[in-house]
Amino acid sequence: PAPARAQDALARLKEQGFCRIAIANEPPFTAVNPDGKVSGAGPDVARAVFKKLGVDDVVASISEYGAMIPGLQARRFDAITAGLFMKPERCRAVAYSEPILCDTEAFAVKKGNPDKLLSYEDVGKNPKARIGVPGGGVEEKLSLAAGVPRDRAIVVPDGQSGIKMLQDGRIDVYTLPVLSISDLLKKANDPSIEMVAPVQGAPISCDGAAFRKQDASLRDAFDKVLAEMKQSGEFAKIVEPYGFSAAAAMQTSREKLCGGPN
Amino acid sequence: MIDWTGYLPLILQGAWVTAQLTVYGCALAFAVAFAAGLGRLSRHGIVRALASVYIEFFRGTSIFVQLFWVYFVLPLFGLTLTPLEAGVLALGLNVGAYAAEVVRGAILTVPKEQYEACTALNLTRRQSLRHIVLPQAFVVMLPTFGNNAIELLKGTAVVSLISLADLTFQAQVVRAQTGSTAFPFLSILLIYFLFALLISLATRGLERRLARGLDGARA
Amino acid sequence: MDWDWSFVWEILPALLQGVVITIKATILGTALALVLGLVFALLRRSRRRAVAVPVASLVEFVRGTPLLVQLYFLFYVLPDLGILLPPLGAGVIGFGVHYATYMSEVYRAGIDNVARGQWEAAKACNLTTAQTWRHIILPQAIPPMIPALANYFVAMFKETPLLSAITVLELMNQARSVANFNYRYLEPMTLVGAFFLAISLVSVAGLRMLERRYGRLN
Amino acid sequence: MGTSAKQPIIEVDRVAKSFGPLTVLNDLSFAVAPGEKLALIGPSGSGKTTILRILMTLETINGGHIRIDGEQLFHMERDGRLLPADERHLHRMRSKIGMVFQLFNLFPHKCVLDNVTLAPILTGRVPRAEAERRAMELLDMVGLADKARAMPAQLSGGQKQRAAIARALALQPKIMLFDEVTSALDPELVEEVLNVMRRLAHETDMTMLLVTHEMSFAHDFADRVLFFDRGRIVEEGGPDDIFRNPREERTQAFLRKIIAAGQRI
Amino acid sequence: MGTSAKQPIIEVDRVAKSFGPLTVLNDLSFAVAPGEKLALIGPSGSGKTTILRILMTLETINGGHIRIDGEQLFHMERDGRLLPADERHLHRMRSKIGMVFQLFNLFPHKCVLDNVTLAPILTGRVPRAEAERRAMELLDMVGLADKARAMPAQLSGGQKQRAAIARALALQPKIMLFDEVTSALDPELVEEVLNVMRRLAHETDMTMLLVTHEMSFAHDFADRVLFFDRGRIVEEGGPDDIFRNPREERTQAFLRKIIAAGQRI
Ligand SMILES: Nc1ncnc2c1ncn2[C@@H]1O[C@H](COP(=O)(O)OP(=O)(O)OP(=O)(O)O)[C@@H](O)[C@H]1O
Ligand SMILES: Nc1ncnc2c1ncn2[C@@H]1O[C@H](COP(=O)(O)OP(=O)(O)OP(=O)(O)O)[C@@H](O)[C@H]1O
Ligand SMILES: [Mg+2]
Ligand SMILES: [Mg+2]
Repeated sequence: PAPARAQDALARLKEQGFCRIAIANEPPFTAVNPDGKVSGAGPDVARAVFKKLGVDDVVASISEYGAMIPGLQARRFDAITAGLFMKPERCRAVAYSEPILCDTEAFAVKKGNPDKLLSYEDVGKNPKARIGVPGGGVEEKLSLAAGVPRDRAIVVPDGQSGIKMLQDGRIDVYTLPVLSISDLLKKANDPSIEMVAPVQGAPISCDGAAFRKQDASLRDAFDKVLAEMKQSGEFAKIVEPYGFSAAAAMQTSREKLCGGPN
Repeated sequence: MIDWTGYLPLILQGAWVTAQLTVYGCALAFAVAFAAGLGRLSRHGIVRALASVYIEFFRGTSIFVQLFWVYFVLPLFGLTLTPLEAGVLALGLNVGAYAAEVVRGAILTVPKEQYEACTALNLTRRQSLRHIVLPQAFVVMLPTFGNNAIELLKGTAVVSLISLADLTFQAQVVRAQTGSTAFPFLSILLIYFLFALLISLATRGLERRLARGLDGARA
Repeated sequence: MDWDWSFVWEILPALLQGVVITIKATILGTALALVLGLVFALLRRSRRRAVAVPVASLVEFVRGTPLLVQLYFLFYVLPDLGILLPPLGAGVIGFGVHYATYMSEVYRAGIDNVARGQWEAAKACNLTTAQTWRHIILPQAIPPMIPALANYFVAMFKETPLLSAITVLELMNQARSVANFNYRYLEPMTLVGAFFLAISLVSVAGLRMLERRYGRLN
Repeated sequence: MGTSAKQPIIEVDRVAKSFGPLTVLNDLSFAVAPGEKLALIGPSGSGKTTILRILMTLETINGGHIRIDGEQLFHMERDGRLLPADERHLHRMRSKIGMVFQLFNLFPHKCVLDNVTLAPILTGRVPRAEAERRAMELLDMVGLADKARAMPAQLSGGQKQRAAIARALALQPKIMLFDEVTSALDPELVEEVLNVMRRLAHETDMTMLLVTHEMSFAHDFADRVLFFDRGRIVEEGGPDDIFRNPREERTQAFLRKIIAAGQRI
Repeated sequence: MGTSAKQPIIEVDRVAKSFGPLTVLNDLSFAVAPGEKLALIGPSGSGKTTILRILMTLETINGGHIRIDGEQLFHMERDGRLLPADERHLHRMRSKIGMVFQLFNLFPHKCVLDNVTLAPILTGRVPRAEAERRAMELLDMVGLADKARAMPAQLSGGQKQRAAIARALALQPKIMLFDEVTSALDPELVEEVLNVMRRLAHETDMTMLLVTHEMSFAHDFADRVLFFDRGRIVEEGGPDDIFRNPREERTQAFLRKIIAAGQRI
């Protein structure tokens, strides 16, 4: 039986005992362990917050960035905790929590950066440079906005594919947040590729947990617990082992990143 | 490089999900195929029309459109299915439409003379269908049903796109975690092929059993 | 969300580019499948088991595994073996080989459909094997195959969205890109759906016509 | 209407039948007395099969009336008005008639015994044991008792046709229709089927209608012969009249051709 | 080896043929003189069709030898050794033999004239105009001159079979094989085909082998009759001997059955 509309979203989650979250499988933001268990900084924070809210567990669906917001609206998940960076347009589509994971952009390039690609503009200006971007991710927008034409901004389904395509010479540069690129390069363990970080002119972006607009009350409850955890240092204990800076997240706010109240 | 054997259980979990999708999907497809296939041969215009619309729609649009529709659009009408349910529904209805044509075609291969013999023996329509037509048509359907089931099995890979943790999906996960590309893809290709082999062996075995009486030379 | 016509006009050029790629992939894939399918069918008929058996196994393997995974394989694994295909090239080869296995069955059925008596009559007329194929078997075998072959052409069309998985900017991928970029899914996805529906309605009519004209393989 | 002893069991009354533009039966009338053995002969395409198929309700008619046992076949009398027959009426009428086909039309997925018992069990609601007992009697009569468990594909043509005859008899119809029951058989196998038919003709009082191209058999079998041409009865009479002294030019020409082709009459 | 007037045109020498476990021909030997008209009769399954198909190289043999016109059919003599025949050898041997099938096997996508001219044009390298002139003569002979442009599907069975005969004759083979050429025809259409065959038999000096179940026709047609049973020749002789005074029990039984089934001999 479908829960009554008027019913509070949090009460509903408590009743079902878990919260359905969308993740991207992009370590260290989100990850799936060999045993199938979901981890990564985003889900770990969400799990801790929800536990304090009385929701015992999170159940994750892996999804492409572009499919997360439609999936949330289609009630496929209750929240997105995937490193989906806050952007004014996104803030109009979903209700974000306060910032959680902050990072800036990096490039993975061939050893020695033969094309001397340091910024998105460099890619746009070089007529032969092809850049791999996550479909629907911030990096795709940054590239297009910097003048990279559509047919040189190649949508790559996942990080592993991006590195593989770089190794195979299908693309000349692959861009993701710094921590993601460094994680990928560590796994690839390939001396022929290296990282350029941060990308010149790229903004520092932060994600938050994203909820449906109708579930603003759930978002508010989430924010309250998150603030307490930031205060107590518990937050830092979760994110810093993954390489994220807790201070960066605490220095900025949703209002700043969304360019207005959300 | 990380040792990928640790991820074998993940692949096997995916194989289990793929097996479930295939079995449930086939069950749904089978049921729908008989309903629609017989419906298309019905004496009642309305039943015929309904069956035709179903068949043409699901054969006409691709499995992607149907899957995305079931997964993203149905919830807007208040029906939220789990990814497994959505996958079974889309695959079952899609393959069912193709199999319905197999049912219809097989029934039409039963010669007119068999119906006439039924009339001459004063059997009712229902009795003729049940005792004479369907048993003969089923033997004709079986090999194609086997192919339909394999098509359905292959269709399950597309379900990975709606984030159901099937074989293909788990291969991607393993790839993301380990950086190995060849191992996960080769191993799932083999697993899919084993499943396909299993399906065709099963249909062939069943076929042989059913055809035994029909073929004098072998009996 | 409300339907926004100005947004439709804005994204139409991008979608049309996708349509061009989709059509190109389908036509190239079909051409490859038509040729390879005939090759498979003839090799499978070969009296030499050393030829027939491996070809038959290859065909069974390709038919038993998903096209999506085959595309991944061509795109991501082959480069390790030193074969780097461009995305569209990998797609065309994947589609061509996959559908060739279906089309080889059509060829086989079409050829078997010609009554055995025709081979015998040709022998009694003392025609050579080549003359028998050219004047007796193929002229009778090909017309009934046309609808079934056309059917696979249409099926391939409907499956082109798979190419997005290997970064080909076909229609579906284009639509997803513009949708992601603008956070508007309604218009692009509806247009894609309408396009595929239109294609399939036209093709159903076309297939009916072909079937009326050439009959159907049994 | 009841049945009386003198009433014909079959009355065909100005029946017309066409397939699209092709008129196959044209104002056809004849009657058959109970127990009579009737042979229908005539050139290919003259409508012999068609009239048998009509009597078995495998075809409908375009005009005229047919009465079986005094009752309308394709019509129902309700409140003094004639309505088209519904499925229930046809079902009841068919129980009086059995038919044996040129190509046997056995059910290939059932053994001989099941072929024979199927209809009695389903239609006549005879218990299986009883149905099988009666079926074995019939199979014995047609000389197939040892083939009861064989599948049709394992039988020769002549055996198949004898099984088909047993199957039709199992429903105990008043009227039996035979359409060229030997013409699909190898010449060597014809005799075993004709022997069964001769016994049937002489030992039972069933009404029988027989279409055949075997003139000598028609001669031995029939009480009366109808010669068909282009959907009409051109000539009728006792077998000796028709075969030895045909009156009509068309009948004479037909018999000449048949003899030229090597048949003995 | 050359041919001499007295040498048989066909020599079948201890030929064996089996299909899997089933032995169909068993040590079969016979010879045919040039110009001879031979009828092969016998019960169903006795191997009559099989030996014709072997002569036409539609089947291979498992043992024995066949010589046509003095030359080995399935073997080639090279440097005194016998090798299996290759396709070229078979091609050359086939040019001496024509066959007419029970089911006609006309090429359905070609008109009657093209059916007849196809082989001469392709095989005999006869110019089209010349091939068509000769084809028209043949069609005239079988009474089909007016159907030259008709497609096979538009013809009756008898017309189809006459067209098939014309097609086989167009290659001017020395030997013609006929396999039950009338048994797929309606009785009324049999005569037109038999008439053509009678003319062929009497007016040409081709060697002819005929398999038939029409005993009276075999009697009229043949110089000599072979009676087959279970892959062997049980009895042979002139038609009067075989049909009027069969010596063997098996032949007598076969003919009794045929007569009982209504055939005149
Ligand atoms: N279902 C049908 N549709 C169209 N025409 C038909 C159909 N059934 C029979 N006919 C035609 O009706 C005519 C009479 O056919 P019918 O089978 O009754 O002849 P018949 O006397 O039994 O001939 P035969 O001796 O060849 O069996 C033929 O011209 C036949 O082609
Ligand atoms: N291709 C084949 N495969 C297996 N068995 C065959 C094949 N062709 C013929 N036979 C068998 O060989 C035997 C002889 O057949 P054949 O056709 O020569 O007989 P026939 O004398 O022509 O009989 P009929 O008078 O019925 O035509 C039969 O038992 C038949 O079933
Ligand atoms: Mg008839
Ligand atoms: Mg034969």
